[in-house]
Amino acid sequence: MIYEQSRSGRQATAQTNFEMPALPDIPQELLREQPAGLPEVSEMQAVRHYTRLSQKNFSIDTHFYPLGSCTMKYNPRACNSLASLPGFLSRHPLAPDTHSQGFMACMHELQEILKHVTGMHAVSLSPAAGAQGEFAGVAMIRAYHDARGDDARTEILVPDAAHGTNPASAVMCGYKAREIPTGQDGDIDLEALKEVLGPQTAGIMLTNPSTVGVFERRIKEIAGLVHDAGGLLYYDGANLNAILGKVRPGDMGFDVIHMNLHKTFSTPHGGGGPGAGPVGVSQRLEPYLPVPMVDFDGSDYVWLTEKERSDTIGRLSAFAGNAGVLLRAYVYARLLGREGMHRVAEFSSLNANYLLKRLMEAGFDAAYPERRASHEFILTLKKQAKELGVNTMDFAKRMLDYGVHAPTTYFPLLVPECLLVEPTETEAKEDLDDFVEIMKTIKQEAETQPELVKQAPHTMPVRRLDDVRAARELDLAWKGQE
Amino acid sequence: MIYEQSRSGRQATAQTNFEMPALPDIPQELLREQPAGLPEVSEMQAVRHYTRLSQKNFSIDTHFYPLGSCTMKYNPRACNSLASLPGFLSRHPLAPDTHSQGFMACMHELQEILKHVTGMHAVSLSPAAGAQGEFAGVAMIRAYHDARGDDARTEILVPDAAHGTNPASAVMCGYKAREIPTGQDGDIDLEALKEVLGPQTAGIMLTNPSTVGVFERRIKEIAGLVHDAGGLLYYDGANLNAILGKVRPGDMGFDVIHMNLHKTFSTPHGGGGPGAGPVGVSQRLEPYLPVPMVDFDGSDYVWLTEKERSDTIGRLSAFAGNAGVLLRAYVYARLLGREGMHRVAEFSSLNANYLLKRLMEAGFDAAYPERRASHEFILTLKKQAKELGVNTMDFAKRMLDYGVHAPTTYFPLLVPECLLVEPTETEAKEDLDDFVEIMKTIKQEAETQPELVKQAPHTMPVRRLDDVRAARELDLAWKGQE
Amino acid sequence: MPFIPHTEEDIQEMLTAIGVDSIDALFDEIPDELRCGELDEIPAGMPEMEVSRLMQGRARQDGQPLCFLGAGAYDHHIPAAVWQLTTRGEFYTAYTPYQAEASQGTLQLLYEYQSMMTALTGMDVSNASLYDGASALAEAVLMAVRGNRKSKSGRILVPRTLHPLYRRVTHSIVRNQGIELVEIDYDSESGQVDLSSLEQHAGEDFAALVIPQPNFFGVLENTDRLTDWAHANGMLAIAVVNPLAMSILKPAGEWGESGADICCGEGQPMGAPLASGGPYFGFLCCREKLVRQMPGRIIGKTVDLDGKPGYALTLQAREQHIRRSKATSNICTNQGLMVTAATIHMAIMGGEGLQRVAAACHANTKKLAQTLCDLPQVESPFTGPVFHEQVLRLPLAAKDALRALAAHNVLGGFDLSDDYPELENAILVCATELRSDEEIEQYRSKLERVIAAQVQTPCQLKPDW
Amino acid sequence: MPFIPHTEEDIQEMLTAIGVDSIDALFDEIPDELRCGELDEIPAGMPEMEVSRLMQGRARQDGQPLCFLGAGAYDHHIPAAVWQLTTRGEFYTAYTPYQAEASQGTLQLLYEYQSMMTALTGMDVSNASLYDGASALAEAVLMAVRGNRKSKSGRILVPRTLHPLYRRVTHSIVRNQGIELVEIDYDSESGQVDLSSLEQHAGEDFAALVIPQPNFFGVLENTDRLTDWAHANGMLAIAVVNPLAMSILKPAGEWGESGADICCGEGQPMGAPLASGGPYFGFLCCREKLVRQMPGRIIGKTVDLDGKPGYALTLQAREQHIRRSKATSNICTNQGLMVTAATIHMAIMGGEGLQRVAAACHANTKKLAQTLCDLPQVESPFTGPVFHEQVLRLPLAAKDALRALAAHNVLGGFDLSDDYPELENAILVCATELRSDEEIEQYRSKLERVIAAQVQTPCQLKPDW
Ligand SMILES: Cc1ncc(COP(=O)(O)O)c(C=O)c1O
Ligand SMILES: Cc1ncc(COP(=O)(O)O)c(C=O)c1O
Repeated sequence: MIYEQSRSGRQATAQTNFEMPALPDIPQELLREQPAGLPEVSEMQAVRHYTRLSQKNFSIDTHFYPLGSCTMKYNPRACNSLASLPGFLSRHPLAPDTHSQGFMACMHELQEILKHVTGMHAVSLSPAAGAQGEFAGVAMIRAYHDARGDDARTEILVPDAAHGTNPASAVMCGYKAREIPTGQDGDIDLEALKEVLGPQTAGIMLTNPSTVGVFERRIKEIAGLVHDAGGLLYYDGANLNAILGKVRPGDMGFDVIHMNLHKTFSTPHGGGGPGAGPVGVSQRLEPYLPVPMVDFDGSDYVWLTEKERSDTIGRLSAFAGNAGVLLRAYVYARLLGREGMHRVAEFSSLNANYLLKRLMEAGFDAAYPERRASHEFILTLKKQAKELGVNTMDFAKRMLDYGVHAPTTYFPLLVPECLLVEPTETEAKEDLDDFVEIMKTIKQEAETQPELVKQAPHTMPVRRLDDVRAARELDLAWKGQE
Repeated sequence: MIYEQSRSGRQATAQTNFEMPALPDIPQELLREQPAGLPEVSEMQAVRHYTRLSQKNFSIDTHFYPLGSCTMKYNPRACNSLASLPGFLSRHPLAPDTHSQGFMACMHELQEILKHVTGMHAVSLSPAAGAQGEFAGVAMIRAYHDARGDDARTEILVPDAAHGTNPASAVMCGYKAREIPTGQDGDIDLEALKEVLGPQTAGIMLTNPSTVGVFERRIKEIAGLVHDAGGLLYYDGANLNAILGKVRPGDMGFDVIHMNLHKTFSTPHGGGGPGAGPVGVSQRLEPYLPVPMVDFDGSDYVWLTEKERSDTIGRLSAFAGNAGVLLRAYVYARLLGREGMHRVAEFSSLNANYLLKRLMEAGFDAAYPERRASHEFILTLKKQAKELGVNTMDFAKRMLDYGVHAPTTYFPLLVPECLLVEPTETEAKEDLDDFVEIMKTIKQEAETQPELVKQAPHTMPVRRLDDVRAARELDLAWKGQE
Repeated sequence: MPFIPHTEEDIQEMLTAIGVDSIDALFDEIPDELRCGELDEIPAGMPEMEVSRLMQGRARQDGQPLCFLGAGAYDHHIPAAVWQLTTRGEFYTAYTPYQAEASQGTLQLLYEYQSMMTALTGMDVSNASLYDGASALAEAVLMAVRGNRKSKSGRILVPRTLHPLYRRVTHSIVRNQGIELVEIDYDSESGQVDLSSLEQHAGEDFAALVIPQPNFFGVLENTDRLTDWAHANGMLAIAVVNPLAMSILKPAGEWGESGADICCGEGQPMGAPLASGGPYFGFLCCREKLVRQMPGRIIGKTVDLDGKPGYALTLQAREQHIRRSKATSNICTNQGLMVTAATIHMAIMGGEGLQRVAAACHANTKKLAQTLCDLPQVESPFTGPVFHEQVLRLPLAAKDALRALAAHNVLGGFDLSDDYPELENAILVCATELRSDEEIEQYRSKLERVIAAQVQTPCQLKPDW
Repeated sequence: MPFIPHTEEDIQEMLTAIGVDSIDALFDEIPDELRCGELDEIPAGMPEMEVSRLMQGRARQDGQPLCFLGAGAYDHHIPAAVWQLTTRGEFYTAYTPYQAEASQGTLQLLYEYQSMMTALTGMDVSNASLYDGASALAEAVLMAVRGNRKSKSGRILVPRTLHPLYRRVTHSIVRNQGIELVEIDYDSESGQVDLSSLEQHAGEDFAALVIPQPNFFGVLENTDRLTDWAHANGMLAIAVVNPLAMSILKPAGEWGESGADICCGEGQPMGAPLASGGPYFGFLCCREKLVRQMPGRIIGKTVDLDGKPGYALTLQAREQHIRRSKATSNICTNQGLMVTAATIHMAIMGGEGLQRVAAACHANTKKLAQTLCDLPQVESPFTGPVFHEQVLRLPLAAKDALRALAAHNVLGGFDLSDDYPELENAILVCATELRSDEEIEQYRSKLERVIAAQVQTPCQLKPDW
């Protein structure tokens, strides 16, 4: 803890080696009495502390990280350095257009690239992450219905396998979220869908390939059904990596899509963010896109704001969203180009299908053994849990000991004891082969020394943590030396 | 090993995603047949490999590193970022003066600062490290004698405690290095010195405080004796940290000095370099300074080269030395300013004397118990080695297990079983106290479980390495999978 | 193939293992008519060297004008150490810390962040970030509506002294849930919330009162009084604060008799570069009793099997991945890396260091305002004390003045005339600790010229320079 | 107190523990008359924010002219990953790896570097770096004098096609040991070593012949023939090569019948930015039989107590810290961090990647030379094949032309007239892979104007622009 190194009066004075001006004109009752209780450390102590702390993390730069639905692929270092050029870092968000053409050119071109690669009619870059993109998308669906006076639509449909943000975003927009079941084969249960569709249906939120890792084959039929019922189709783009340059959501019939640039466009996840969740729309939703957007008027790039776009659902952050993330995505898109984008889907699918095949050969059960994997797939360790008493969480924790970040566990909820595995296209075959060996080893350990696995991890900075205590005896901030 | 991840045909193609032009005009017999056998890896593999490799190092940013004579103090991060501004990184070394005034201003001011802080008459920045500074210094001594036709001087005197570079540099300049003994109290044996001084004496190389960690009290007397014999005095500035802003080598009577900017001016050591070893001289050696140097002609900064300075000992590197290191030192000097420089000596001495005192209380033997420590001090573990069979190397290796880099061991050679400890001014008292506790613990372990210490380290990426085998069965380059 | 490590041999072996002939066969479940073509509209890939050239040109193109513009994004010095550490791969390329044991670096850092934010704001708990300051306010509003059990109206009192963009964002986000923002005017003399407009709503049903400190005019509100008024009228008090200002001002947790209930704001001044407006981060703190209403990640300290301290995501039952449609918010990915930078920034600066910076900003802004007010017909319309921004009224249209200054490479401030037409030719200026005396003088002399040009030859107003 | 963590309380406790009253008392062994004063000539300290402003201004001041200048330092693309990794604290702030077990990161990396350099040069062994290319040649010369037991003369044959600065540096370093560099002329047609001048020394006692590839004129030498000639005459062959050129050219280890004996050069093209000339690094490789004559650090692979592979400094008996006055050199600190960058650079580029870059440099330089030679009276005096530099002769004084180009923000090349007056108005130009067609055209059009101005109004030659 940095606070444990704090000593009263210590300071990193290379930063503040100047006189403290007085504040004579601020009334005393508005001032604080004591400096805030921040740590008092030297610059070196801070550097040493956070350097060492960082070493306690798994990350793409240090470990294979096949976290399903998260697309943890290599984050090119050029994206970081080019988005961090002094000219970009020092640009004030409210700088006039005369001092913004370079930045705006990047944004406009990114809008165009995203439009083409998704097959949508228009794109706004402003949502700060996937969930905010979802919010924007559903809000646009609502604005569309409202504009037509079609205001009895109260429900958004979401598959039971959907990511939690989907129903939560629907609710943020004032809708009820209604679940529809997934069929045995991983596709949506079409009969169930037909039953719930009706005049109360505002739309449906789908991921395709779905979060169970397979391509929804009857997507055109679904689109027809929903549209016929007067609803719109929302595409959760978290899994775009699986189809980039191969199939376009616009061509599948979707009306609105968000993209997780921190997944498909490989901007870093930063230990929790920031991301970027641009939204693309079909023609009929275009008026409602969130502002600001960038337009090109033939000679200059110009901002489109509430003024120019009166039907917009509005503004979702004070300025233009996570600009630095968007710049990173833009650099990535230019590095890859169209050929590179095709290859993303190809090689992420190759890696996933290869890994699935090898794991099945090694005796693991696929949740959907008859299906092609997309860029990810689900294993179910039901058998192991039942026969050996070693569950998915145990497997996951043991993987850490072998230097691999665990895949996503217990999501989607409908598959018991599941592991959602997404190797991504940037991992080499050797790493996949190593992963198979590790899974085999853990399986063997589970058979012969189950306690070893159930007590895992053993080599991390901490052993398994007491989550119950964390929630029950809340300790959310340093309160001083105990 | 990066080579173990290599696969034929693999490439980090974001770098080389362009056509390979033909080379029709280069005769076949001058071309190579195969691409060089470098590793063939993806960019991510390289990033992951070198990130993980780095984590196997101790460093200032991660560990207390009290390596005596090396001044391992905090390397301010601002020095790195400001020396790496695009304008500095892209400047060609042969750019004309019209495109160099910003850089040259920094160099000129650094020359001035170094002049004032050492009390010398003039400074040249070009030597690339301490040893090259020594070479330059001794070469200037030689040039001085030669210019006066005083060419029978064949010897450079060096104390037996001197750093190895001192005698080696003397030899590089065509001199014989003659050792003079250190007295019981750590000062030079003055009688012995008198005996060896004579018409063959070209000069003497001293460090003050000396490498045994104490201030040579009779320096003025020594200077008088050497000068009277017609010799010159060389100051090895490796220990300048101890006296920065307190005493100046110029005032002590030295004719020439080199400074290790990678020590006293806190430029990083980079796992072995680069450093910078500027030289300062008294008036009589001024004509011989190595080129290039920067001068200010009243309106512009200009380079001084062989042309302007015909008596120079010449050029030591193709361009102007380690410019980027010099920029870092310049930034450091401006951050500290004169007050900051005074404090360097004060607090490095405070830390050293405190640590020495506490270790003596803990039962360790100082090599020079009657003397003040300078910024470093020597312990001798003679007693422990004899009584417990646990030697200095064992202590050093065991320290690694406790997360502290070992002090310098077995240097200087004249003190048996010695540890040369230099805490530097940037370490907090707590870290010194921790160090004392660690030393106590190891002492106790040595008494009760000596094997534990003799087998140390136990927690590093490797256990103790077989140095004999390394030298006997030379394996100096990857020869392919065994 | 940029970033794809597969050799021809690998590909063949993998296809054989899968049992297909070609990579294309892996897409055989996708109906043919859906397959897209070559995407010719997307440019061809470029090597890093060429993209670098392109981006360097773009970055240079925008110049680096002298910045006296604040309005929610501030030009502060960031210690060099901050981003050199933040971009270390282990922070930069990690995911959200779902596997706690393999993410103690991020988790401990976030716990430290929470500790620092509660220290700075005087609140009990902090979450681990939201998207930005404006959306954090929207979440605070939703939280207040859920948390104020006494209020049924879904109405919130929002002063016009709050940043206009924050008002718009909050409206965009909360309106679909039927929440209404009711505006209160400001006192045209002091530039603070107009207490009489406020008093008109006494006794009405509002879930919360929003209290900005400093307000959008840079003016300091009488936060004690506003907080107590809110509480007396059954409302929660939502503080929207500048975290740097908090280093010298009374923390929100100590406002009035019992302190604000929720405190949120824009984290940018803590280590985030201006960077075109993002990524920044929103912070959100509250009283312990409201913690279960909080949106976003929260990190708790706990122990491992050996009783050793460790850190983990906690209270996840508030979040969408557990509670789905009943979650406190839809937020998932937040702004972790910005929080990493902020934590390191705050650790290096310390409480007193931040005070020095805050005081320097204050002094510079005072100096700037005084210097400019020495020009003819430039005046400061408000009397309330300010932090580091100040409203000035000019003798020409704000738009024209700012455009002319920009042509001189000076960002002269924020044009208030769209949002506050009643203030006439008013701009909001800011001089952070980075602005030197010479730069302030540069602004003065350029503004002087702009004013002179305006007075003499009004036709030249449309700048053709 | 910048970078000093001591609190007042710490200081008092420490002084008490030591048993002195004041910090000043710690200097009581230093004679009073030696104590210096306040050092008023040194400027006062400045906060990081102000030093940043100062340095940003200085860096901007020098512009970023368009670079067609090589002459030993080349403007190459460096993958962004290289320096982001190299400046990680664990590499950047470590010392020389004296404690092997706590330095396996640096040690393994250096071993990898040695492996890559031997692969690139075709030599048996490599050290872990010297200061720069020029001083590496000086060390190679000293090594050859020690290593060539048959030669007693201490004389070295050095062609005039070798970089003039390298000749000067080598002279400065070796002359004090009585070593003599004897120059051989070049063939005025081909721009290569003049074989007849060489032949004049056949049978004489020289320790070594220095063979540059490419040579300073950018021209490729007939390295097979030169190497064989050296060996036939009892000399060692010292190759001085550009490591990027080595990626496409026959490696020094394969020159002639038995290969060069020592191969050295400037490592800058492998990941080091131009940066005003340093830090770069010198590399030095040799035949196994000469390894004990090598200066500098060498890393060896070995095993630990468990038989696990590990890396350590080896053959330290060559070095000053062990052998003192009998060491192979005085070098101690080398250029480790630059080697770190180079290793990562080479790993990312790969052998084929480097070939592409080298070939692109070659093609660009050919294009540049052809484009410029289309201008009236611009011609290329040498016929020998070049790598990525070429000599051009201009119709005006090289100095004037280059000064005029610089005023147009173009670094037009290296002025050869001081070192090779016989070449008259000659310059050495270079176009690396970074130079685009537009930039080449920019050079052409500016040179065209410079030439035209010269021809029409010779009085304008001294540029007042
Ligand atoms: C399927 C799916 N949808 C939506 C999201 C939400 O995206 P974000 O975390 O960027 O808000 C995610 C990622 O977490 C996801 O995996
Ligand atoms: C006392 C002393 N002199 C000289 C040197 C040589 O300096 P460098 O390593 O920079 O060549 C050193 C450092 O290694 C040293 O400690």
